[in-house]
Amino acid sequence: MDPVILFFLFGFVAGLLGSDLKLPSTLYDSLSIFLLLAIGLKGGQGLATQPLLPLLPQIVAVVVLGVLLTLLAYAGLRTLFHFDRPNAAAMASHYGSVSVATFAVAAAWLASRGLDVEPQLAVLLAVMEIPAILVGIVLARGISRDTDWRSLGHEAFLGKGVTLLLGGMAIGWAGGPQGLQPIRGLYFDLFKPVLGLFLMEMGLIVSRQVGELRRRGFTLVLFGLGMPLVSACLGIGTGLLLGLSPGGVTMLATLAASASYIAVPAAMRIAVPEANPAISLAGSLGVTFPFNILLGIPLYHWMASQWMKS
Amino acid sequence: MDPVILFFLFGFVAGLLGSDLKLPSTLYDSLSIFLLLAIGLKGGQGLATQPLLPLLPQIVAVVVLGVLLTLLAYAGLRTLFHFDRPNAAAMASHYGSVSVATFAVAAAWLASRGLDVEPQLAVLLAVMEIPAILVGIVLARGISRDTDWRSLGHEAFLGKGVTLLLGGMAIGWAGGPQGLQPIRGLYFDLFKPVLGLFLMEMGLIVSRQVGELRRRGFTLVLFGLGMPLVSACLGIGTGLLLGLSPGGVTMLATLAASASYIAVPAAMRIAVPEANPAISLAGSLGVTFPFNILLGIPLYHWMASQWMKS
Amino acid sequence: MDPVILFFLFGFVAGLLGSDLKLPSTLYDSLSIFLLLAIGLKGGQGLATQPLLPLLPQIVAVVVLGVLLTLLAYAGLRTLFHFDRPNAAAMASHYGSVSVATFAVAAAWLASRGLDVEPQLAVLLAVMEIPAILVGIVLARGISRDTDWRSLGHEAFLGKGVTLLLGGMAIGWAGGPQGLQPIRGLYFDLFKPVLGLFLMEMGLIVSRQVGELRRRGFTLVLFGLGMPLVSACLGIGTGLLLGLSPGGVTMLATLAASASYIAVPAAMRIAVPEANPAISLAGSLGVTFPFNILLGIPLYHWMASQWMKS
Amino acid sequence: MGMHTEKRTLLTVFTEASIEQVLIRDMDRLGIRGYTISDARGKGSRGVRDASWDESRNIRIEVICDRPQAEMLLGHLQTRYYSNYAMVAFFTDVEVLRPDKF
Amino acid sequence: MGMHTEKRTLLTVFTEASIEQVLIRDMDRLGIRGYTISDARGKGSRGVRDASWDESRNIRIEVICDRPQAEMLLGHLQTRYYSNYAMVAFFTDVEVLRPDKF
Amino acid sequence: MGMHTEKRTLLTVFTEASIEQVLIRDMDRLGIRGYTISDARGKGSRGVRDASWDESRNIRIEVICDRPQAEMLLGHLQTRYYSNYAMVAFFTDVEVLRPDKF
Ligand SMILES: Nc1ncnc2c1ncn2[C@@H]1O[C@H](COP(=O)(O)O)[C@@H](O)[C@H]1O
Ligand SMILES: Nc1ncnc2c1ncn2[C@@H]1O[C@H](COP(=O)(O)O)[C@@H](O)[C@H]1O
Ligand SMILES: Nc1ncnc2c1ncn2[C@@H]1O[C@H](COP(=O)(O)O)[C@@H](O)[C@H]1O
Ligand code: NA
Ligand code: NA
Ligand code: NA
Repeated sequence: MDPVILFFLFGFVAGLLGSDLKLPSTLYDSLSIFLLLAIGLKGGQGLATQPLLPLLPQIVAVVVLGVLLTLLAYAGLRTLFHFDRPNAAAMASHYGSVSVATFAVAAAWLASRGLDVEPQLAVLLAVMEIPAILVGIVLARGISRDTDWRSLGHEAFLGKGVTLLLGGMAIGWAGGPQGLQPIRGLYFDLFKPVLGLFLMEMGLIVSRQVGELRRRGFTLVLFGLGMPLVSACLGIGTGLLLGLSPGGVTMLATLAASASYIAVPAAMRIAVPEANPAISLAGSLGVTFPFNILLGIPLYHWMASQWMKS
Repeated sequence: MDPVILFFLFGFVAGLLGSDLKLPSTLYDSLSIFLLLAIGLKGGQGLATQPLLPLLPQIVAVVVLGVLLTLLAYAGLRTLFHFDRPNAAAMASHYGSVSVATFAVAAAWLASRGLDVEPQLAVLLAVMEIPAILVGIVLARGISRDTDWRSLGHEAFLGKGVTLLLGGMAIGWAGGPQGLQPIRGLYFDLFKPVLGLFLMEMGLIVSRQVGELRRRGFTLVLFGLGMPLVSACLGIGTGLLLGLSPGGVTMLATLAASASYIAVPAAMRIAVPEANPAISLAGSLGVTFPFNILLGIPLYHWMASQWMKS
Repeated sequence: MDPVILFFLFGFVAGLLGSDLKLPSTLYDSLSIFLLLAIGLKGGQGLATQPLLPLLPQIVAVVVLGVLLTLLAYAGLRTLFHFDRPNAAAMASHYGSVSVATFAVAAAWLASRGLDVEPQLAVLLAVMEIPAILVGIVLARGISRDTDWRSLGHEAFLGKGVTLLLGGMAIGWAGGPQGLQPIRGLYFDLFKPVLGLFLMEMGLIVSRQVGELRRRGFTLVLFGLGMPLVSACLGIGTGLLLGLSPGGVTMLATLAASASYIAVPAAMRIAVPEANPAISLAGSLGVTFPFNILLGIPLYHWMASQWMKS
Repeated sequence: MGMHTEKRTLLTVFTEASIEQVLIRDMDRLGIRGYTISDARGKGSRGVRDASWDESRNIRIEVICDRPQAEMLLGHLQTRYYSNYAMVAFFTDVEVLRPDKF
Repeated sequence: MGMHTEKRTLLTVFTEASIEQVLIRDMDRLGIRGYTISDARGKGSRGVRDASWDESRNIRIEVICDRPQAEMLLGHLQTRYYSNYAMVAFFTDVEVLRPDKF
Repeated sequence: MGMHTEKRTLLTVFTEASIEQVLIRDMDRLGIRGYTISDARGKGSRGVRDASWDESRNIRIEVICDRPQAEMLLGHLQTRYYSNYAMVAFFTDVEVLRPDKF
């Protein structure tokens, strides 16, 4: 098993056993800044060696995908799981968006199998963070007058995550593979061990979701496992439509299947206050995130390969 | 002189001169998390290549050693140094336990001399943190009804230090030398420079003990130098009995001679509130730690070699 | 363009756009500790291979240079820009002192062009932090009785920056190139990527100066661009007088042209409370720092080459 | 006889860190001239908030002003935030030296 | 006439960070329904505690409740912790809006 | 009847972190026996101080003592620091248990 997954499991078990282990919150913040920058840099340096124009249709495609996933999740939560409107909207928003940690694990998984991923997947990662937030808000409250669109737009486009991804990409693109040479030692070579440390803390955080899960268990587990499977299929479909490589299709499936646990919760807490944040987090962090990194990624890769063969 | 020792001396001198230098406490915490994980990983990857059963008698032996050292220190403090019961118990507990920073310096010292250490020494390090705490509490208050054993057991077994050591070891063991390859760049290659930074802060902390030392000087210095010498002899004896390599014997002697300054103070502050924490820390940090890393380690190695020859 | 400059520009633009991006303040502190130590280590290891005596006249020369620059800046601010006495003194003190980040960027710039810099420039960097502070205080309040010289001396000589530079140098000098081998991986090889992260935060901080700049604009911009040009000439002159190499002359010019934004503001806030800190920071951070790292360094190098040829 | 001071009201609010920016904007809009914010953790009717990660961080907001303004601000918080966010607020009587500032 | 508020007591405790978990357990056991904790440093009869490392960190604990409960909690702290730990505690009168919460 | 407590004054100061050491030295010199300090951010007449870097960090200082000493300390702060530093200070009445400590 990949050592970064072992770090996750270790954090999870330590959390369940009630260990005092705890990363300083500043360290966690710093690690996530590093990972976002590194992903951006890697994507950007790849983009530097190819024309940018073909990116446009891909961006449009994943925006549509993000909107679709959010609507689908909302419909499912309302009709099959009888969620009330605000909670369904908030939860749907999480599943329509993406998880950077899941992206990072998939990148490590694909790399260790020698599977290339198109550099623009990092762009698509950044793009896919956003539409679900806006759709989620509209679902929760309709298009009302007193929605503070300015601050929501700010939250969506200038949030820390998107800024760092895009900034890293800009630096990587401007520097190119040659220019980044002197900084590879940190941002590329140490990516995996840093990801391990980050996942250890993720394991601790996930372990804290178990209580909530026990309370609402069945519903959340069912949705948290079912939704990513549906999303992955749509992701694979989109990837094939865009003519991505096997690695690229797997990655897009993983992105579609992943659920946000940083940007979206922060935005929903402000925009849809009536939604209980504990529910969406228990789903996205407590079920979907571990499922994706432990079983989902290999599964999506297998599904992608099957489809590509046929 | 090893550069990590130079970092320690620099921090110590800067502290004595009253410099404003101060590591952010979060950085200090982060560095110690890193060191504990790295020590665990290294030990675990070593264990992956050998059978685990022979470990059992070694674990039993060091538990006995830890109990013995605590009792010995207690007896000495009560009879020779006329400490009162709580302070003697608390102090004894520090000296019966171990110091991770001292272990790290010894590991660096032995490695730079090409001396191998059995990987299980990292296991023994984790094991030896615990018995002294429990013995110290019993010494302080007998086995009374209102001791909160649950929270003490928690403190002892699920404290941050032990969790990280054992977790790192589990990851290292599950991954093996091959699996850890992609994360070596951080946890193995950068161990020494990170240890340097950590020791710089240790130097600053040690310099703050000087005031307390001046107040109680003689007693603390005498005990802080004498006890590790006694402990090292018992450590060497145990090491020979267990048939360890020269590096392993030196390391076990160093462990025995080292005194805790993280896990034990935290546990004693809660379990033996009447003990003055300033006294034990001045001894373990102000005298024993610098003695061990500057002179003790080479001395114990020399003693071990002499004994092994004869 | 050097990737570290790209990091700076990214931070600056993100700040201007009002992004939520923000480095945890502990991370910023940690990065600056790392950079100061690394600069010191590098300088110190260089000094280990040469006699120390010739350093003395160089130290005296840069002390004189620092005093001169402060007086010159003060005279200019009083007569040409009509600053009141405390503000002129505080501002002059910033420009008579030096900026470590600018030094680091210049070091990276020169290294990537294969230009050697004498190791003692790190010593001169530490030395030049100090005289401007003392001169600034005397300019602001004359030599009065109630100046708390003790705490100012402390601030100047035992401040975090100077301590780390000198400490790093001592370690580097004692260890020598050979002894530092095991810690190169962090302090030397990762210097540039860490500098990038640091400059990203600098960009964010600089972007916050824009408001103040807009308010007092013209004056500050004029002085913030003019003063470094004058200082660089004096720096080049001093460098030639001391017989430094082309790299060394460029570096000394850069040091002279750079303005402090850490040590001096802290000292001035206490010693010259009537001065408005926003003004000096807007000048040194908002104008001079970006000018130096974007245009100044290449310009000073070109000027130095011209002069050395003639 | 002592210093001349005047009475003001200190409004203290314990709430979720996630709405810090929103509350700052509200206070600016409501004409609050000064406030102080610090980090906290705690427990209340909405469970334990132990600051172990972003979602469970608390803040403490303190505003010194005259009583009517304090009541106005608290009224606003009550209508907008009390039902959906972890939030506790209370008044304390304090004495200030430069009453024109508050 | 203003808002309708009720009087409660705020108990503030400055003490060593090392016993945070112990005190939380005590408060839970004593039926305290809410508290807020933040980090601090300081000086008192037990010397300077400058938060430079774990052993010298302080915390501030704040509990709003009715007077009898505040006195009960302080009484407990006094018997259990006053003699062996750096600890200072005091009461302040405060006004709350939702008295049933405290 | 309740616990026996005595009245004291709590002086709270919000000010710039850059003068923490200076103020500590002042308090020591003025015979203040105890104080507590914590980190803060805020806004006041000198603008927003958001703790985003050293220059914009605030602190909160709290001192419990008798009224005359509190007024003496505040008087000192007023003459020395009020005009040049971001600073706000106020008194609160508090009740303490061990009056000899303060
Ligand atoms: N009785 C109390 N005393 C002090 N702080 C409280 C109290 N109740 C709640 N808090 C704080 O206010 C936050 C929100 O409270 P609640 O809305 O009751 O969950 C908690 O996380 C605590 O930090
Ligand atoms: N007079 C005081 N005013 C404010 N805080 C105090 C005072 N005395 C003590 N403290 C705080 O309470 C802690 C413990 O006090 P002590 O038990 O007196 O050492 C100190 O570290 C300070 O943080
Ligand atoms: N009305 C107020 N209520 C609470 N805190 C305030 C108030 N005014 C100012 N402050 C705090 O005191 C600091 C200095 O205030 P000032 O000197 O007015 O800039 C600010 O940065 C705030 O942290
Ligand atoms: Na998704
Ligand atoms: Na020991
Ligand atoms: Na200069």
